[in-house]
Amino acid sequence: GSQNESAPAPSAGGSQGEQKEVTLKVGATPVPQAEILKFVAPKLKEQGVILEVKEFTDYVQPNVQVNEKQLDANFFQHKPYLDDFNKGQNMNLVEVVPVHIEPFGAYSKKVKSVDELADGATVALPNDATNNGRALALLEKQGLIKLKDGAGISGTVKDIVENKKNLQFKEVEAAMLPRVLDEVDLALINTNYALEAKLVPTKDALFIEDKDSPYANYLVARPDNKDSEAIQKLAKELNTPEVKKFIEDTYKGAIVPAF
Amino acid sequence: MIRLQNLKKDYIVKGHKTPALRGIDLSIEKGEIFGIIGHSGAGKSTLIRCINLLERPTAGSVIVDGVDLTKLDEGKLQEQRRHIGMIFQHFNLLSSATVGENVAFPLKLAKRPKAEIDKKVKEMLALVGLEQHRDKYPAQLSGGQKQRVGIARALASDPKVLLCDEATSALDPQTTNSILALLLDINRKLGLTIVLITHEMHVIRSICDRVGVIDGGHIVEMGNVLDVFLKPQHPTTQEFVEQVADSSELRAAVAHEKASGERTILRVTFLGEQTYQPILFQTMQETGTVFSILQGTISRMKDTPYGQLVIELGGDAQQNRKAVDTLRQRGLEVEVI
Amino acid sequence: MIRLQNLKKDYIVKGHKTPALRGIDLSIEKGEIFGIIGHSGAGKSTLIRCINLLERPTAGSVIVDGVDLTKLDEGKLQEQRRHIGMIFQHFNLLSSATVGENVAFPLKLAKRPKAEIDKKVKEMLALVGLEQHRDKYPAQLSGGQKQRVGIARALASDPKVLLCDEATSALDPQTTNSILALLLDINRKLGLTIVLITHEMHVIRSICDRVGVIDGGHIVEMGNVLDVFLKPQHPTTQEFVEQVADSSELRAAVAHEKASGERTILRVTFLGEQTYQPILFQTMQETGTVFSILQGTISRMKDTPYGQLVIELGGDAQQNRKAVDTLRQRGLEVEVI
Amino acid sequence: MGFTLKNIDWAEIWKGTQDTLTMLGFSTLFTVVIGLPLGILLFLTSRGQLLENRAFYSISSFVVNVLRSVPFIILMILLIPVTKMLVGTSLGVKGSIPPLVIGAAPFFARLVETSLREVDRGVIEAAQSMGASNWQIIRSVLLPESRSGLIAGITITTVSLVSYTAMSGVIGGGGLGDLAIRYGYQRFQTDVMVVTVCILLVLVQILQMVGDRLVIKFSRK
Amino acid sequence: MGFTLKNIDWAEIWKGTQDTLTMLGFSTLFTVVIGLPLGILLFLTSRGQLLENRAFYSISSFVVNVLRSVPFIILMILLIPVTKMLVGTSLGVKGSIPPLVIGAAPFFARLVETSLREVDRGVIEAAQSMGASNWQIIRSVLLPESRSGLIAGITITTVSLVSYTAMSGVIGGGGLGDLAIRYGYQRFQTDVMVVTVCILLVLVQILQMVGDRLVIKFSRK
Ligand SMILES: Nc1ncnc2c1ncn2[C@@H]1O[C@H](COP(=O)(O)OP(=O)(O)OP(=O)(O)O)[C@@H](O)[C@H]1O
Ligand SMILES: Nc1ncnc2c1ncn2[C@@H]1O[C@H](COP(=O)(O)OP(=O)(O)OP(=O)(O)O)[C@@H](O)[C@H]1O
Ligand SMILES: [Mg+2]
Ligand SMILES: [Mg+2]
Repeated sequence: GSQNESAPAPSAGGSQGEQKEVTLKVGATPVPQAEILKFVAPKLKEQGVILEVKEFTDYVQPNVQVNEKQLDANFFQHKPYLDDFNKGQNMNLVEVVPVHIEPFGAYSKKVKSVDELADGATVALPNDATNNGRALALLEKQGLIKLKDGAGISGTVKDIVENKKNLQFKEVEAAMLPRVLDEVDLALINTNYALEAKLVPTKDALFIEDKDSPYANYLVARPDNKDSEAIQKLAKELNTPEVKKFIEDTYKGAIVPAF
Repeated sequence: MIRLQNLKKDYIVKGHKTPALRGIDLSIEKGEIFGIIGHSGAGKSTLIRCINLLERPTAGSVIVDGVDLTKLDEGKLQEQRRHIGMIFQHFNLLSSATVGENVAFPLKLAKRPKAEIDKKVKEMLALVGLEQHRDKYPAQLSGGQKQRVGIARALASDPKVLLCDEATSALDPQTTNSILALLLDINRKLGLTIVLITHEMHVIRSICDRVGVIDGGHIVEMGNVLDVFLKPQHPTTQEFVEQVADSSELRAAVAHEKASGERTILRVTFLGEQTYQPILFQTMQETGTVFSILQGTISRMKDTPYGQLVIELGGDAQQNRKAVDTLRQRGLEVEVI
Repeated sequence: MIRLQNLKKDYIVKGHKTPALRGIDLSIEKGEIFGIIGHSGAGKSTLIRCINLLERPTAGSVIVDGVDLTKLDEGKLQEQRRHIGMIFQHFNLLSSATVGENVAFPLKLAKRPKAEIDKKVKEMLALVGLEQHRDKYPAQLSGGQKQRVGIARALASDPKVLLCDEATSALDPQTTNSILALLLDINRKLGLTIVLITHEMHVIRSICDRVGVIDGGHIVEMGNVLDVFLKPQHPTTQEFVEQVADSSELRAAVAHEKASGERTILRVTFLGEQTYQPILFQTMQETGTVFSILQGTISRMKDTPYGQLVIELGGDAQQNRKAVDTLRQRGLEVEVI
Repeated sequence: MGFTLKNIDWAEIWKGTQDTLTMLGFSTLFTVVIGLPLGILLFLTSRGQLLENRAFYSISSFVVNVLRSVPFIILMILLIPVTKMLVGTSLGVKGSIPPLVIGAAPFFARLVETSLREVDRGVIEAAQSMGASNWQIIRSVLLPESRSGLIAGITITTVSLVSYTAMSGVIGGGGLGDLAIRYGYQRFQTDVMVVTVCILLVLVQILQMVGDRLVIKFSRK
Repeated sequence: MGFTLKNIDWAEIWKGTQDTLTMLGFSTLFTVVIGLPLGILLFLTSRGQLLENRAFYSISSFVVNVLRSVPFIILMILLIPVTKMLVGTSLGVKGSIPPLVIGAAPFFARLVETSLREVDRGVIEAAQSMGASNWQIIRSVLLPESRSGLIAGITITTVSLVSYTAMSGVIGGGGLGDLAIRYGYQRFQTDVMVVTVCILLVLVQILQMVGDRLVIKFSRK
């Protein structure tokens, strides 16, 4: 968090009311990011910041558009993804504040524990770049597979160097995972989707990322506007106790605040 | 074989009922060749299309071979239609099939064995003189060739009834005659019943037994070809028949002779044996009358010789009267114009 | 007006060149009505379609009104075509346009003012007798009505040259005659040049000045209608002409008379003024010969009366010979069969 | 578990409907405006036709194929610069129209080509014989004669566009399809899915009915 | 920055190509198998046709419209039970074929309907006058006479399927389009995008060329 730094913007007095309203365009994935943003929107409005939430179901466009100034900020990614993206695209988007963590979990309707996984069991993974590597990393952590050194966040099935149980991987769209849970032996599901599908991460997951996961979701902006008054107001509002309570109440532990 | 009872057909044009047939009663015997004539738009095609129910009549019944087609269900109607061949005014060939395949089409529909189909197709194509065009597609044929394919197709399935809608209108006289000879032949050998629309009087003359005249959706005259041709009653029929006798020419011929003063012009009609006898000459000779022929034809109607001459008599009034009387006594029909 | 030089057209059928025209040389004067006859598939349509280059000839040149069309670029060709009307064997009407719109079509293409178009359309529809069908679509017309729309459309744009491909083949005799009269009228008043394909001899007879006979892609005979009709040289022409004279009938008539023993049969041809004179009668009377007419026609060819009678003489050998001689002396053409 | 409409935000549904209609209206309009001439050109330059031109046909056919074979989402991304140039933004309803048009126009062009091929050659020849210019043949023969086929083609294209608009969610296009995906698919709110799909269905039914009526009305065969 | 092929895993590309071809082959096959009869029924039961049947037409037209208006991704979800029943899984290449077919068949059916409407009534009447059964009319008249239009329709549908297969990535369908989206688009491996799109393009060009050839070959007008 960097809530106390203030931008040297001339018009940015402490006073409210008379000043001109600013509109912030923020790209976000629907759950929980957009919902969190919508939760803080009324308070920002009081401070003269109109929050315009653009929902995306895609993980590339929000970054591209922030970079091209079509958006002012976005809120959908964790730092490893951002770093990777910046590197790959020669961009230098910057994280502003972390908001929450969506712990990634493994679910099954066929087995009760990892040990029961049979040889050649099918495992469903999300197929998007953000989550694919993360799911594999979680599997590696459980000792189910071994990945090439340095595979990191952008690891793919191709980077698997050891697969003792001879797991068969099915890569599908993230939101599809709960829907095909019946058909596979194990599915690694983003918490937001698990929630939507009425799975209870804390109870149903065979294993789940722990709280110190590096995958906290950040509000992301450009270097030239990260310190602007409006962005800072947003950043500040995202890390209030009210938000913490909102997250805890709404998502019942499946999503945890990262501040 | 075919009986139409109070047949009516209305078309809907822009929401208005426009009648095309206004109550047709017609009965055609087995083995008969029935001709239909009438002006363009009189309702001929509509009538013939009602016979195999391609056009559902608005009212009335269509009885073919003892069966009322309007009362049949789909399947039975199809069964009946297999025995009714049709030659269309606009050919209606399958554009995606070759000439050979078009002719084979009704046979394939009737599920005849392949060998039989091949044989029949060959035979039919030979009859209409298209052996060499067997593998062409309709788009590569001339108008007359298309029409001949349509004829071959209609005959291929050995129908009991043949409906011809202007079947020879795109053909040159020789081809027409050979097709007519073919039809007559089949009619005689196999008792094929033929209903034939045409506007060519000589087609009617050559092969029809009876003829019906349609005008404005009514049959205005019907009878043996000879009777209708020689004693047309209805104005439309008279027009048609006169056209053959070329009344306009007559008028010109008459006008031409005007100069020569006092004149008697007769239309003399011969029929059957008389036609070839020197009755006219002898009569004139006996009565001492000079005559010249202004216009006319000596020809035959199907099997009957007939003749119609317009002659001008050159004698004095009395001679002329005598000549007319003598001609009449000798059984000729004479009309003084 | 139209000059075709060594015109050739090959079609490609299944990869093989099949010639349809094999070198046509033809020259048609301005204001002339030129008829084309020939068997089905002879190449008539192909020839006429080459005149306005709807069919690009494989070789040869097409000169219309002094301009070699084969050498023109797209735009110039379009310009020229506006002066060449065409009536198609298969009508080729716009199915999406009403009768009125079809007739207006060439005028719209020529960008004539709306009022003029309306007037012209009304006039043309009246001429072909379709006033009442102005708002129907082609699919709602009878065959003959469609053809009349095609005629009205071709004439609407006041062309200098009119190409007719079987323009009256779907029409009844009265309608045909009125159309022919119309064509003749325009031809006389405005000097319209007409090229006319037909298989109806009486069309040729009624309005053509000259006629060409096509057979197998060649012009095998060409000349004044009278000459060609009365003295056909090529077998195909003879067939056509005989067909008019109905040789089959003649054969029947001759066979019929066989019984009567010794006989002389003549074909006598009259032409012009002679036709209406009582030459035949007088000669027979003078020579004391009895005669009967077996078959024949007295009629007119465009403006010239003509006649051809097949007669049987009933005198003795000497009388008959005398009669033949006398007829010949009096200028008739006599052929002993 | 009864089916309730608890998740439905009618204001949002209404907004989505408006967005869908806007996208549909404009993209159909421009698809026809671009696809029709393209289809005519494809037809005219193809083998045996009026303006036969092997080279031109190959090139335009290639371009059409490029646009048709690229997955729509990729097309949308690739077109971002073009889109920005054309409508000023690559986002939202506005930004989704150019990719929709560019995706659908080539498709419609193929339908046009197919329809025109059904026009009777004889009628074209008749117009040629009257000295019609190519432009006149297009306007007064090809288009009217294939009218019912063209209308059927427009109907087919518009209905396809309805399901395409759903994909515009990727660039925040919005609309009903996007709502269905975002709520129905991603948030498992079955009620939103059902409602949006029903509205889409009604829309499509109306389009189809109007299309069918016009086809029959203009059918002269 | 030169363009290199450093990210290309040719084995994967080859696998993607095979997957695409498999999906395309089967889905085209079944699309035709289902869409053709459906299109014929739509045509026959529509107004003024052989089997005119207002009720049947309305219902089948409605079903076709339902399937066409639902966004493809939602269709895929809704169809999961059906897909599992049909092919045993709703995942991968196999699982993507049913939704592809069910998405494309109604579309193809509309194209078929449009093509059949162009068949000359006179020829149908000729067959009727010879006592052809409806089935015979379909097989021996409607299909052969509209052959070139149908082939054009199959070409259009197949090419559309190519871009649809890309969407099957959602259920792990794989194939080139999915590679293009996952690697080319999401992971910014431009080389993968270029290569996959090029292969798609070649594929589409071949399809189109074969289609065009057949259309001309079977065109008898
Ligand atoms: N497009 C074509 N492709 C191949 N052959 C053709 C084509 N058009 C015509 N033919 C052939 O060329 C010959 C001449 O045809 P054309 O249409 O000129 O005949 P026509 O004299 O007009 O006959 P009809 O009196 O029957 O109309 C015919 O044998 C015909 O089969
Ligand atoms: N489908 C239709 N819809 C409306 N009117 C029609 C239809 N078919 C024919 N008619 C009209 O019905 C009348 C009779 O047409 P029909 O085709 O029976 O004439 P026809 O005697 O065969 O003439 P032709 O000798 O010119 O072929 C015509 O006036 C025609 O315009
Ligand atoms: Mg008729
Ligand atoms: Mg011809």
